[in-house]
Amino acid sequence: MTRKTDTQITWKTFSEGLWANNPVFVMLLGMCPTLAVTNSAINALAMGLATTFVLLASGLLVSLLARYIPKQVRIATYIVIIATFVTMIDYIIQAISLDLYNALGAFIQLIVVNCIILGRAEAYASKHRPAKAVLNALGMGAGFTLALLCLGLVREILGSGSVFGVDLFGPAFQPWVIMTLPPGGFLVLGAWLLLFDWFRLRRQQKETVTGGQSDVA
Amino acid sequence: MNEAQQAMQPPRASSTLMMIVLNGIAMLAGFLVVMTSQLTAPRIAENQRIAIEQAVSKVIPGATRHREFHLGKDGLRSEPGADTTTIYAGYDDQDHLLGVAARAAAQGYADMIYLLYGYDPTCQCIRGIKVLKFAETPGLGDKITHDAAFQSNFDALDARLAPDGQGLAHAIAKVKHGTKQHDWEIDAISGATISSTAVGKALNQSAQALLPQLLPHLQELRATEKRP
Amino acid sequence: MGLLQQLRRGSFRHGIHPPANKQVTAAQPIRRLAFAERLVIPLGQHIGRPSRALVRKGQEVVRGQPIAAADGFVSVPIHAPATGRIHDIRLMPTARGELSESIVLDVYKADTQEVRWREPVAAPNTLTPEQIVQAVQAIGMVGLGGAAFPSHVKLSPPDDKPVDTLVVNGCECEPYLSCDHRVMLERPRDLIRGIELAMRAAGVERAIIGIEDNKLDAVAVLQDALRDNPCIRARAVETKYPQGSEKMLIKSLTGQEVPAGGLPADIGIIVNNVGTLAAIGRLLPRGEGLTERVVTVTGPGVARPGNYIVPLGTPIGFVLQQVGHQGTHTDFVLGGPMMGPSVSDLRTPITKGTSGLLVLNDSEVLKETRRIWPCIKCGQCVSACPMHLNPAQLGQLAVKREFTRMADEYHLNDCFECGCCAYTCPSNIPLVQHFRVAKAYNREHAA
Amino acid sequence: MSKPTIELRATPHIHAPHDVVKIMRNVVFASLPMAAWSIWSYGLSALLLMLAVVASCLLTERLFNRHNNTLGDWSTSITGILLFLTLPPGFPAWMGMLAGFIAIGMGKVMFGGLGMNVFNPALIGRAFVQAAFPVAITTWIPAFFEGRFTRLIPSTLTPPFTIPPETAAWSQQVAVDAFTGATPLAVQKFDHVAAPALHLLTGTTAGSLGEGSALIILACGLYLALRRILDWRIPLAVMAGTWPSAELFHWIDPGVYPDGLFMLLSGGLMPGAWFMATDMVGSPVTPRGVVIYGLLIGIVTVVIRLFGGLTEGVMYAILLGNAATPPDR
Amino acid sequence: MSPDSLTFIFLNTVLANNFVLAMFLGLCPFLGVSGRLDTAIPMGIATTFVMLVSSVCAYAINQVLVAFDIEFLRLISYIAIIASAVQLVEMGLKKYSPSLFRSLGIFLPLITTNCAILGVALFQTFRDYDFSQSLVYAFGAGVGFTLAIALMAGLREKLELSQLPSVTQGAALSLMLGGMLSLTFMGFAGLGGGHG
Ligand SMILES: Cc1cc2nc3c(=O)[nH]c(=O)nc-3n(C[C@H](O)[C@H](O)[C@H](O)COP(=O)(O)O)c2cc1C
Ligand SMILES: Cc1cc2nc3c(=O)[nH]c(=O)nc-3n(C[C@H](O)[C@H](O)[C@H](O)COP(=O)(O)O)c2cc1C
Ligand SMILES: Cc1cc2nc3c(=O)[nH]c(=O)nc-3n(C[C@H](O)[C@H](O)[C@H](O)COP(=O)(O)O)c2cc1C
Ligand SMILES: Cc1cc2nc3c(=O)[nH]c(=O)nc-3n(C[C@H](O)[C@H](O)[C@H](O)CO)c2cc1C
Ligand code: SF4
Ligand code: SF4
Ligand code: SF4
Ligand code: SF4
Ligand code: FES
Repeated sequence: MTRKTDTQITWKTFSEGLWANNPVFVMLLGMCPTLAVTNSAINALAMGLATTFVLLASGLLVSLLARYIPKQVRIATYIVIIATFVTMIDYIIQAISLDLYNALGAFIQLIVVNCIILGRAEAYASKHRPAKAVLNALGMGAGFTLALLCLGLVREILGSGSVFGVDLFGPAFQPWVIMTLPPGGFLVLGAWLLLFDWFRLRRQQKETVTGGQSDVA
Repeated sequence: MNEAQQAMQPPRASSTLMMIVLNGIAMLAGFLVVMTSQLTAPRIAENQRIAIEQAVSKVIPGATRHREFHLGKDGLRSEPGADTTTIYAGYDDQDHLLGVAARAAAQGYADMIYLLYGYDPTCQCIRGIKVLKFAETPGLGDKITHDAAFQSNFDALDARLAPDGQGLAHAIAKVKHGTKQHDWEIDAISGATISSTAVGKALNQSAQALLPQLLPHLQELRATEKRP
Repeated sequence: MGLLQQLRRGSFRHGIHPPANKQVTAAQPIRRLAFAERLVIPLGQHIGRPSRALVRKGQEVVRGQPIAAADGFVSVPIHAPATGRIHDIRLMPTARGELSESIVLDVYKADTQEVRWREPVAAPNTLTPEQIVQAVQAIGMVGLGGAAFPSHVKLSPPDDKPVDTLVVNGCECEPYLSCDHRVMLERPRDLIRGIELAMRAAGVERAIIGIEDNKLDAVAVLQDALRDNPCIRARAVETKYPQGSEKMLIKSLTGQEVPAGGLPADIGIIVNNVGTLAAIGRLLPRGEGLTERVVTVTGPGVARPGNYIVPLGTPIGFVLQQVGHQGTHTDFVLGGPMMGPSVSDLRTPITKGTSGLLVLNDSEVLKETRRIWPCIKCGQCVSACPMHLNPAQLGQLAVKREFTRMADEYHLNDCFECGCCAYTCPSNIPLVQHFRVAKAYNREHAA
Repeated sequence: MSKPTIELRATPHIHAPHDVVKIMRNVVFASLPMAAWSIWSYGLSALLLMLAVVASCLLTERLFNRHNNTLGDWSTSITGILLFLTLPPGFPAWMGMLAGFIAIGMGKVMFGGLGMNVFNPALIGRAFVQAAFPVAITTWIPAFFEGRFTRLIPSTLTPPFTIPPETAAWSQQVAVDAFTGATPLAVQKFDHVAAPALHLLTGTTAGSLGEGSALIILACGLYLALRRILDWRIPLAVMAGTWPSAELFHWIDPGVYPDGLFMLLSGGLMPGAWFMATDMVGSPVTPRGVVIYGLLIGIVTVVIRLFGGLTEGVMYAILLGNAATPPDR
Repeated sequence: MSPDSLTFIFLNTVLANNFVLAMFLGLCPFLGVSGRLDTAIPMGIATTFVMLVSSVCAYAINQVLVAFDIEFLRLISYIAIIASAVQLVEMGLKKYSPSLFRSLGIFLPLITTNCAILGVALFQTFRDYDFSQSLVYAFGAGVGFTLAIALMAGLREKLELSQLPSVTQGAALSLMLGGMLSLTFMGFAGLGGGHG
């Protein structure tokens, strides 16, 4: 395991996870919590923050300890570390609000298996200095939270007519119940991805000025 | 993922350093977890208590405090046992027993519906329900939590025991919307018949089983009245 | 295609019912067409090795004289279709699409054009099977049904595959064509003689003539002629394309199935077209070579449609001139509309395998210029395919150029390009074309 | 003789007379009697809803498919009409238009348009609004209400994005005697009273716009089957899956479970079997596959109707059938 | 049907509360390994198998945790035990049934850490299922997962031959398909529930 020598901390260290390698929109990781708990913005935010906390704490610890952890038990150790922080945040959320805890359900505990966290610990934190690891984890967490919010906001606005529980349109509004149901999760994320793909294609088409090739065969 | 596989294999290089590190991490993990659980335990217990108190005061109108009991075949206990049911006795400021709250559950439209209901021994009726946990459809099934007309079913839902004391005189049952005639019937929410049925079913099942067991011990609950 | 019907008449499953369009030509007797000034005789008219030219540029030949010799067993000689002078031996366009080595013959206008060259033969009923096979090759016989496979090869089955049945293919299932029909009506004696010769050659006891039930008059004529011949039977089968395909016909007549990728000989059957056998019956006893054939010239674009005896090598341009044709958008088809190739060059000659010349003009051609839609998975092609393939899936795979998957998983090679699928496809997908491309690609990449 | 253009063509040189456009046009024609019956039963509101849904489908197709003209193939109109027929009368027009948008946009164009979709577009549209607006889609209006040709059902013209007004009281007020707003399936499921077959055949019961008269549906379906436009095996297999399984449960407990005939004639089974399960794009191509597909739809329908939370299961059964249609063979 | 009965638990987990389509568990393999039917189905079977193994392990370990009143170690011990159990199973398979290992083995390490597996363990604990209920629950979850992933793979294989618009060629399509499947499975909501 070669420790990266460049210690330069750049904006990219942080922003990578925010956009270019957004864990949800680009890497399609951690799909389960992404879809399961985003039926309201507050749940999305809570889940995002909880995950960020675990990312951050485990990233820091892994980065600190990486050089002492034998190769053979690396992953097992990471899992134990992650599980520890997840258990902590699980209790913390219970202490903050039972309602929130009930809304997020088992998905807090399922952060343990969220591929983002193990992936980051393994691919980044173990190879970088603590400061960098923390910053990168922060970026990833922010990117994850941002993506969850994107979903949570759409689903809450359409599904309940509110944002963070604040009623937007008054009592006449007809909520789109589907948005709070499972299919809504799939469809909203699918729609976001479609939108991004569409923008990307448009940009590409503008860049390479080819004959107006039609999308639909 | 391949490394996961590798990592699980018995360590080849068994160095003392490795043992130290592993033990260290395990200890650190244990420490962190125990610490958190210790630190948060009081808050969590308080949260739970508040939640229960709120629920109890909703289903037993007027109750300001409650005590938890565990009802088993051999009577009331203060510690839960293998076959006990948890009940909450609700008291007013003067420590008069106002009613007893218990949990009930039945399969609803999407998943189980969990309820707390309050039984008033004076009128021998159910005085209120609170839905604790459910996954019914917003706009339809979730009306059981807030639909005023539906909730009014439980202002005084007849739960008298049959003369032999072995069950309810009249089974609690939901009827089609707008056809309620008796005090022991629940007027279903139109468009959410299934959720309404589930509520009825849960209450009936729980009351049929619990009340015959509970009533002989009412005195004991009252006996605690004078105690602070 | 009720089950009852199938039991009564014998048939196969799937297939299609295109309009037959045979009435006009089937009702008229066979006529003779004049000789063109110049005939083009490709050396490769049959399946197998092309013949070897025996003549030189400038040489005079008489009608019936061999002008090319068989090159090996799976090959046949070619006889001069007319008396005249060899103009040249060069590459000429043919129905197969590519240019191929052909003998170009200038016809003597003034000649009576009688057959002037015959091989002396013994009385047919004294010939041994080997001698018949030899004679069949010597007269240059190939399958006239379309495939142009040398007939003597079929008649000499290998020892390890004994045959017991001769199936005579009188279905003529392609729309528009009626040459076999007329041959059966007008030359039943020749046909029966040919069948008997073929049976002796191949050593089979039994022959069945299968005729689609839209030609019951032919069935009647043959049954009448066969009254005292218990070994040969004429039977009607359902009118349905591609009843004439040998596998389908065998299924309809005998109920047997030719194994996938196998030949009829694998189940003891040989199949010959009625035209082929009638020609054998007529030519072999006289020792005459195959110099002409009956061709159905028809289609909406033809002024005087009918069945014509056409000297081999006659350019289609000449035929069309004789019968008259009209139309501003024309599709010239050699053979029937389901399987015959389009030709664009009017110099293309009629060859041994040409059973028809079909002229489709504006009304038909423009109708075919239809929009191609995506496959709507209607399954029409699946219920049409006589080989029980899944053309829809094959077609979609072809678009994605998954050619090897087509062959490996979807039996592409069982497809014999009958065109039923493309005929029925409501989306007008050129399925057969896709399959040809795929097969060609696979052949190329097989090595 | 002027020199003709010689066309070189691939075999076969002739083609069957049908094509996609003709097939689709015929389906449109065959579905019009059902639409007409629904308009006869529910009046102006039905007409308006139909126009809104079809227009929304066509506009969506146009919006996403600007490059090649795909409106001419009628298939979009079929989607629109069939979608309309699955909606309840009095369904707000804006919700209908949303359903049309989803049906074409998500159910069809997203997959590449005609022939490429894997699910039945109309049913995707329906399933979406069913999950989005469960109240509106289970609000029934009695058929043949008074003055249906002069006034609209109050919920039809609900302003976009708002909750439609309650129609229960209004329904009672205008209902002709003997016509109630509860669907036969709901009445059966919750009260165990099966509507007589005659009422179901002639369509004097409440329900979705297209499930009125089983007789008309049957006639339209038969017309298409006889013209070989739809695969007759599919509706037969669907019914062959429905009837025996329903009879089985009826035999087990006649008091709770209805008989097979009721199952066949009630709800959306008839239009589903004849018009929606038969959409070839989502159904298998081989005869054997088609039979399995049909049986699956029939059985799943019965299971959902008898044991599920919903009164009707045809739509979900067909979508499941679409999903289970294997990729080949 | 009683909500505690084994039949109900099974049907409910397979259809109405399908692990993937209604509970959002196991989405990574659902989206990632559903390209072809002939990998999706072994993946499903392997997952079912691992679910059963982890259900048994979780049930056992939970008894211990409750007995010693150390529930705060639940998550850590579950994940460790499941991972090692799967590892053991994998090694056992390799040794005693190499053919089975070849068809399922490659999936096992992938499965170890996914939410569906841990989900089975956690949910059966939350729901206080007894041993047989837990087993049926795990089996139902596995069958439901297999069903969902097989349907998805079938659809995606079919779409491979379509001419998809370029916008919908990526993961978006998989999600949309998942949404539509999920919509379809909504038809099973309330299955066996208290109607009538
Ligand atoms: C998306 C959707 C969600 C539903 N959710 C519920 C529900 O939460 N509770 C319920 O009882 N019925 C629910 N239903 C079932 C129907 O509303 C059902 O027809 C109704 O319960 C029948 O009752 P009724 O006879 O009172 O109209 C739902 C239906 C749909 C389509
Ligand atoms: C699709 C298809 C249709 C055919 N139809 C006929 C037919 O109607 N009549 C016929 O004699 N041969 C037909 N054939 C050719 C036969 O399969 C077989 O090759 C021929 O009868 C052999 O006789 P021959 O060698 O004497 O020509 C058809 C072949 C195919 C592939
Ligand atoms: C539980 C599980 C987790 C996975 N996680 C990842 C992942 O983190 N990153 C990834 O690229 N693929 C992931 N995959 C997808 C497969 O590994 C996929 O087959 C592989 O990425 C294909 O890569 P290749 O086409 O480059 O061989 C996962 C699959 C499963 C079943
Ligand atoms: C017999 C038949 C039934 C059809 N049923 C439907 C249907 O239920 N829903 C639909 O959207 N389109 C239907 N269509 C139209 C068409 O197939 C549909 O728009 C395609 O699915 C779009 O690719 C049908 C077409 C035919 C020929
Ligand atoms: S394409 Fe037709 S004529 Fe040619 S070999 Fe095949 S079956 Fe015979
Ligand atoms: S030309 Fe070929 S396909 Fe046509 S009738 Fe003759 S043998 Fe049959
Ligand atoms: S052309 Fe090939 S695939 Fe098409 S119907 Fe004929 S045999 Fe079948
Ligand atoms: S007939 Fe054409 S449209 Fe129909 S399934 Fe076959 S290829 Fe597809
Ligand atoms: S987040 Fe659920 S399987 Fe990956």
